[in-house]
Amino acid sequence: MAQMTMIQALRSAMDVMLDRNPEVVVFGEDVGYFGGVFRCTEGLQAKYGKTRVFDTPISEGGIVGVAVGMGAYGLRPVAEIQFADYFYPASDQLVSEAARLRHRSAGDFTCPITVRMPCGGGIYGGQTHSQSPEALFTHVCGLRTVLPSNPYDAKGLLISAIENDDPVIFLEPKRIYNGPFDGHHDKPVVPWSRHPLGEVPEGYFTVPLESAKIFRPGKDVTVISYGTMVWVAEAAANETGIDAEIIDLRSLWPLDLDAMVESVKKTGRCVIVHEATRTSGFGAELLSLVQEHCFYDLEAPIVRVTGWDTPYPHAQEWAYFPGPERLGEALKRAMEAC
Amino acid sequence: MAQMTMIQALRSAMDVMLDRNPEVVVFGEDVGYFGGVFRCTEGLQAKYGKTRVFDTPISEGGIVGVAVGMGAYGLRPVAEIQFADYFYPASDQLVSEAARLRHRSAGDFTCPITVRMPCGGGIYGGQTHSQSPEALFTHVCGLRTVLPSNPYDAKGLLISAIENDDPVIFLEPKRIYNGPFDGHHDKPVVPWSRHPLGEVPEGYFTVPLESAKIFRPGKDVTVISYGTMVWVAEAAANETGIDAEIIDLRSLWPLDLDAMVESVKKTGRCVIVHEATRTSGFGAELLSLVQEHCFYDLEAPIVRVTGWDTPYPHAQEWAYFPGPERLGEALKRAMEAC
Amino acid sequence: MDRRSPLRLHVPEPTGRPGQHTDFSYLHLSPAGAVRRPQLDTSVQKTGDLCYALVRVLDDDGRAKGPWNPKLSPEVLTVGLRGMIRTRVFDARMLVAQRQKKISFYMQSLGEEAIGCAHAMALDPGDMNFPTYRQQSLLLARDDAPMVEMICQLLSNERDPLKGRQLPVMYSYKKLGFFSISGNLATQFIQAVGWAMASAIKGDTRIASGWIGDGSTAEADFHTALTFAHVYRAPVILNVVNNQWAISSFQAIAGGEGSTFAARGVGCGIASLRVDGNDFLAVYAASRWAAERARRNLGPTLIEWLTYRAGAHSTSDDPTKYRPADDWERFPLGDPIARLKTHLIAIGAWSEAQHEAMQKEVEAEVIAAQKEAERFGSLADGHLFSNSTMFDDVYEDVPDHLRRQRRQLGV
Amino acid sequence: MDRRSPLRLHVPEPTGRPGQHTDFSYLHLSPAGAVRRPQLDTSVQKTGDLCYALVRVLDDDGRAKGPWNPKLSPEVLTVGLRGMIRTRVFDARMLVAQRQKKISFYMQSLGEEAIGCAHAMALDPGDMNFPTYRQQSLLLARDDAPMVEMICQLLSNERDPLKGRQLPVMYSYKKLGFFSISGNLATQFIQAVGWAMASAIKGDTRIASGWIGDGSTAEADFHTALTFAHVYRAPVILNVVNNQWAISSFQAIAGGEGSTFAARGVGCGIASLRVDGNDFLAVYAASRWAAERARRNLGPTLIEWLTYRAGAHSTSDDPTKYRPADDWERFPLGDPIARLKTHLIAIGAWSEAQHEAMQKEVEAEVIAAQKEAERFGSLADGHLFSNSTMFDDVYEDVPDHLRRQRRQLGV
Ligand SMILES: Cc1ncc(C[n+]2csc(CCOP(=O)(O)OP(=O)(O)O)c2C)c(N)n1
Ligand SMILES: Cc1ncc(C[n+]2csc(CCOP(=O)(O)OP(=O)(O)O)c2C)c(N)n1
Ligand SMILES: [Mg+2]
Ligand SMILES: [Mg+2]
Repeated sequence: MAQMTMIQALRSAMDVMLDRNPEVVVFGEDVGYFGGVFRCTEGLQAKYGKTRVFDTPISEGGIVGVAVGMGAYGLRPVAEIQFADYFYPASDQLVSEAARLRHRSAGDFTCPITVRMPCGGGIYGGQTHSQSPEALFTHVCGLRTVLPSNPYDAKGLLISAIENDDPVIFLEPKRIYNGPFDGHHDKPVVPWSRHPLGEVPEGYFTVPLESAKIFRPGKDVTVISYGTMVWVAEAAANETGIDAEIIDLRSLWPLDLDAMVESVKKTGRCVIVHEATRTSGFGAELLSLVQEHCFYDLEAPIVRVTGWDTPYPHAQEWAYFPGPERLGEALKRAMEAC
Repeated sequence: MAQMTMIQALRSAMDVMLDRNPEVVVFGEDVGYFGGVFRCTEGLQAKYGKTRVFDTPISEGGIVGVAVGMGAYGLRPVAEIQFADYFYPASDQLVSEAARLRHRSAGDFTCPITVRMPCGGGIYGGQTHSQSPEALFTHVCGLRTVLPSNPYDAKGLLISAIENDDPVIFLEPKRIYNGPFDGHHDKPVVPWSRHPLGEVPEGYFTVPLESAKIFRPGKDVTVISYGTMVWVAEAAANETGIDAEIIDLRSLWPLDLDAMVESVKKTGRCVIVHEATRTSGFGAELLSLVQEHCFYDLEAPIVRVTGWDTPYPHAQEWAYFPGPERLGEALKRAMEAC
Repeated sequence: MDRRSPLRLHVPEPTGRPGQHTDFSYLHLSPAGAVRRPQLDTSVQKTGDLCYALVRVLDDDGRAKGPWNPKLSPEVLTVGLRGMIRTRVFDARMLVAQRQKKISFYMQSLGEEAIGCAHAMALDPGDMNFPTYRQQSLLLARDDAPMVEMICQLLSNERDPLKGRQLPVMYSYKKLGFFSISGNLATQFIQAVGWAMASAIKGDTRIASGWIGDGSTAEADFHTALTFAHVYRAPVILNVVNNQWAISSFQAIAGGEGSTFAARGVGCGIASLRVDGNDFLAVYAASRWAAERARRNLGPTLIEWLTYRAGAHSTSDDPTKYRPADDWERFPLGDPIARLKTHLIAIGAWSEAQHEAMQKEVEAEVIAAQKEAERFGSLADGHLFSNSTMFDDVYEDVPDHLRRQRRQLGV
Repeated sequence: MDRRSPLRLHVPEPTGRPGQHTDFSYLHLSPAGAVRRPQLDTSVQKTGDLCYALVRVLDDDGRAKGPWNPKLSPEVLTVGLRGMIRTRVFDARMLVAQRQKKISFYMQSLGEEAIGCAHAMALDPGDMNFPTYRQQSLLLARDDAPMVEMICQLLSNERDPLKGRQLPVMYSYKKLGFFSISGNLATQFIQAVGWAMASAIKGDTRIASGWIGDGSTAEADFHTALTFAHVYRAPVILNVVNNQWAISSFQAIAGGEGSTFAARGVGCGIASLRVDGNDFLAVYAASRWAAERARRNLGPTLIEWLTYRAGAHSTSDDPTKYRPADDWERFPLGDPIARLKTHLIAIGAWSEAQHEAMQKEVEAEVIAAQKEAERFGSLADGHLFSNSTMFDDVYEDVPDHLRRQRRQLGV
């Protein structure tokens, strides 16, 4: 078993798939010669050649558009959008095309594409390098949305995504590319090289889609989250002493409803956490599902902890980021209510 | 007071504003000479000239992009997207630009634009002429989203939208352009000319944004909805005999939270209805708000009635559309539970 | 003129509106046979003149002229003629069916039949078209045109290969090289480039052909397609069907004023032609030239096909509201079927009688197909695919949440 | 070549990579003074040659030549020189401040100073630029350059006019004709067209000037800007700064191979120039020509400015990873400051001593401004705008839900 950062794990997943499957191609802005602004594809062009790993024009719409055409041909494109904040020019191709192609053609054509994009804040990126647009994807039927929280899952999920015959949006929380981040921005971060979830097999393995993981078992309250926020939730649980059961969704949609429902039925309390803006965020869907499936088990109102409904600020980053303090207060609120 | 269809009411709003305010301009695909595929702008070019009401190239991104530039100059553009299903090429300009301009420039530039788009199904339009993408807009901070259910509100709200200094997404449920539709697609529709809400003043008046309307008072259960669905909800209430209080939100975001909360606190039950696909639909946010603000008043789980998580079908339209039967069952479910 | 005089917004207008005659001199035509045919490996900048000229083969008397004459045998030409007639007859009957409310919506291609027919004949099996809603001729030109199935799609009935999901005319025929049509304009244009790139990545020999209307060139995907096709020298033909109108807006509103759509291609570094789209021989020759370039790794070709949308935009449209009713009769490039017929007669390979017989034969063929298709019902009479199929194909398998929803619908 | 031989994907490469010398012959330069200057009302198709040539005024010896010589007085030229030096000194000091972690991020414009400086001088008060993040010279060329405020923005401190909301360099100065910079590429290009259309609608006399990089021309908004500008003959200048590189990708990946970005304009029906962007006189003359065209209702002009991004893309970038380190020294268009200085000396209007004095003076000016700005703190030392301001300006007023959230944050 090797020790990998999330970047190395993602690169390894693409490496494995480029090697195993001649239909896999990898492309995006700065992805080829240079290896990506986050270096996730470093070395892959040298290894697999310019026609399998290459740079594209700066056109997210074009990147996803050619991916759809390549998918219809029979390739398995893995496209990178440099930052999730820049996916908007591709939204027509994602929503009207990638997500609908199989259905509208009654299976005549399919779209087995994977679109990777770094998301989330915590790097002083300001409003155009910090967004978490997952809710927009989860509203689009036909898309799968995946978001890992650690190197092991990142590799296993990315391989599953590439092998999946549906279009998959693969969001990568860039704040934890190099190590888990618990929200204490004033403390040093433990690198993945010293973390058990940085242990990643070098070869092929998968983590199945639609399967959540009990990130931390507990009995007091269920915390439903994903990505960077599971680490923040863990810190909040430890710091408040509240025995929270933290669910790492991993696949946002379609999701593992049973894991959520089972846990809430057990704890009777639920806190939902994400970094994205609150209104119509994915937390609203999660809250709705819990309400619909666990109404009679709930001992307290479900609480959402989220980013504010403002653009992600540059300077006031930590006032925006839902850190362990805000989360800890929410846990206490969920425990006090009855 | 004149009797107007929703189309006439919308046209009248633009007419009034073109007349009152020299900064108002109206444009979009087929909007100028022809007057729009739904004829909402018929006659306006002849009246106000080609530089105030004009046709544009088929480029939704360009339409919203020039609107943002015009807004920055000081005009009040009213742009039409021919069908809401076609807004995706404009999403970067709407999300990254229109919604953020005031905030990112700290008020140096503003974006007082109104973007009209017909939405919703019920006209056998298939998957690309039937969509209700309101949830996507409500997730974007900085945008206002408005959706009227009748000619009177349509005119009053559109005037408010044009006068508002924020970017407003103005969704028009095309199924009720010519008359209210209660979901009984096999029965003839009453035209607006024979309906009290088709009575619309000819001149200037406004319906304020962020104000919901009690569409039908009741005491058994609160139905929260908007657009076509308030008519379906009314039919369901009448047909089941359940005394539902129907709230017509009118402004989706920012919204009139008090109206919702007050009603649910009174009835203790809540059904949320929209035509859009279910997952991460705006209903999820509404449900979350009610849960957060009325948890201890709820006597039964909040129920969502929505379109399915599939593309809007052409032939199986009425199996997709959440009609009075499906809604009636939901009302019963909400009443039975305890 | 004072440099401080007030600015003005220019809003282009067509040269004809209802009650007037359109002045077609804006088209800038070249005489038949007059435009040169460059080498396949021509430098792109050298096609600069071609994008303002007009490649034509057939003259007004039906004679084939000049370097673009593809010299097709009368047999091949007759096949092409049949394809065009089949397209026209099919359209006419489906329009009637729509008026009879058997089908919910229709879009005809009247006047544009040569483009798809000759292009389909110039491609090879395995090549893939990425069409718009007005290229039914790509299918109907074929001997194996799946006419019954196509009509089932139009009827949205229980044999609709698209299971009632799509509006009429939004066909999908992978095996016939016809990509699934999207209701969202222009999206297929960049997908065609992606498909062609994939073919090149795999060292395949198949090429792609993308289609777009004049109006839709304003969309982003037109630009991304040109950019990606140029950068990667993708083996793709980029077809712009300039039928002068979008819905109610004239091609000048899409940017055609004082320029051409072929010029867009040259501007992006792509060899480009402007071709008489109502001239079967010119369409065949130009399509072949572009296909050969693609197959020899010489890169993409953009072709602007000059034609006229003779009918309404769709059955929801009334063109008399925004343009002269007699435009098509006065359109200088004429009727593609009449022109090929005149040519065949001029070379002694065809007669009025044969033409009439073919017309009758095709009419019988279409009527028979329609009859067969109508056996399986229609949207109007409720013989549809079952409601439960709505939940299929959203994903490869039906996920839990869709199973739950299907159950809730009770199907 | 067999037409059935396998297809290949072409992936363009730069002519130099680390360890090599870039072969700059791909640039296709014209000698100074050699390119004609058309009438302002030239027909667009007639600028076809200009979009492959290169407008230059200054020759290698610093002499001004040919029809594009704007014949500016030495006084005006000295103002331009000062603007360029101010931009360069400002950049250099801010880069140091970034390395000292006083500011979080920076983007320099080294090598590109002539473009914004000369362009700003060619515009009139009231005109509006829609810049990218690399046009600080548009501001710094001005006598009234708001340098202290700009540095406060960079420091994200409590006097940052953007209240800490934006990354450094994303200035907004309506009163100085400088539109709010977006982090999303290309969006401003179509907005510039919209602003210009608005000015024309109102019968105003002010024009707009839009800015975009070579790499970003691949984005949709480049195309929509060209289309709308052409259709409505908008009074706008469309500037493409071709500095040869996006981040790590060469201009050929954006479609520059075998073509030019100026050619895109002609293809869309827009009069277009390709101009030496490191030649202050050429930049001034071409900007003036385009501005005059716009003001006289003659429509938009696209200008491709040929230059070289001499520094890193941003402080997050390391260009030695993907291109030769000595490219800028070898770049055939040289250094814009050195070239204007040589010219001024050649015409006897300047001396080494004067130059050195100006350099020192400007350095003192920037140091003083920085000192003043640093009094108000920085992101690093936490002297920020208060957290509560985060909730302002999302809407005109603060709606209920944001009041609730602000309360929840406890501010
Ligand atoms: C993205 C998008 N915007 C608008 C429409 C509505 N629409 C359908 S066809 C059409 C006109 C297209 O004109 P053109 O491209 O010239 O094609 P033609 O119909 O002439 O073949 C329009 C505006 C659409 N389908 N998709
Ligand atoms: C929509 C979008 N996609 C990608 C990026 C990331 N990005 C920022 S700058 C840049 C390169 C732009 O190159 P160019 O347009 O040539 O401008 P230059 O930096 O050379 O001035 C990229 C890819 C972005 N900011 N926005
Ligand atoms: Mg057309
Ligand atoms: Mg560049």
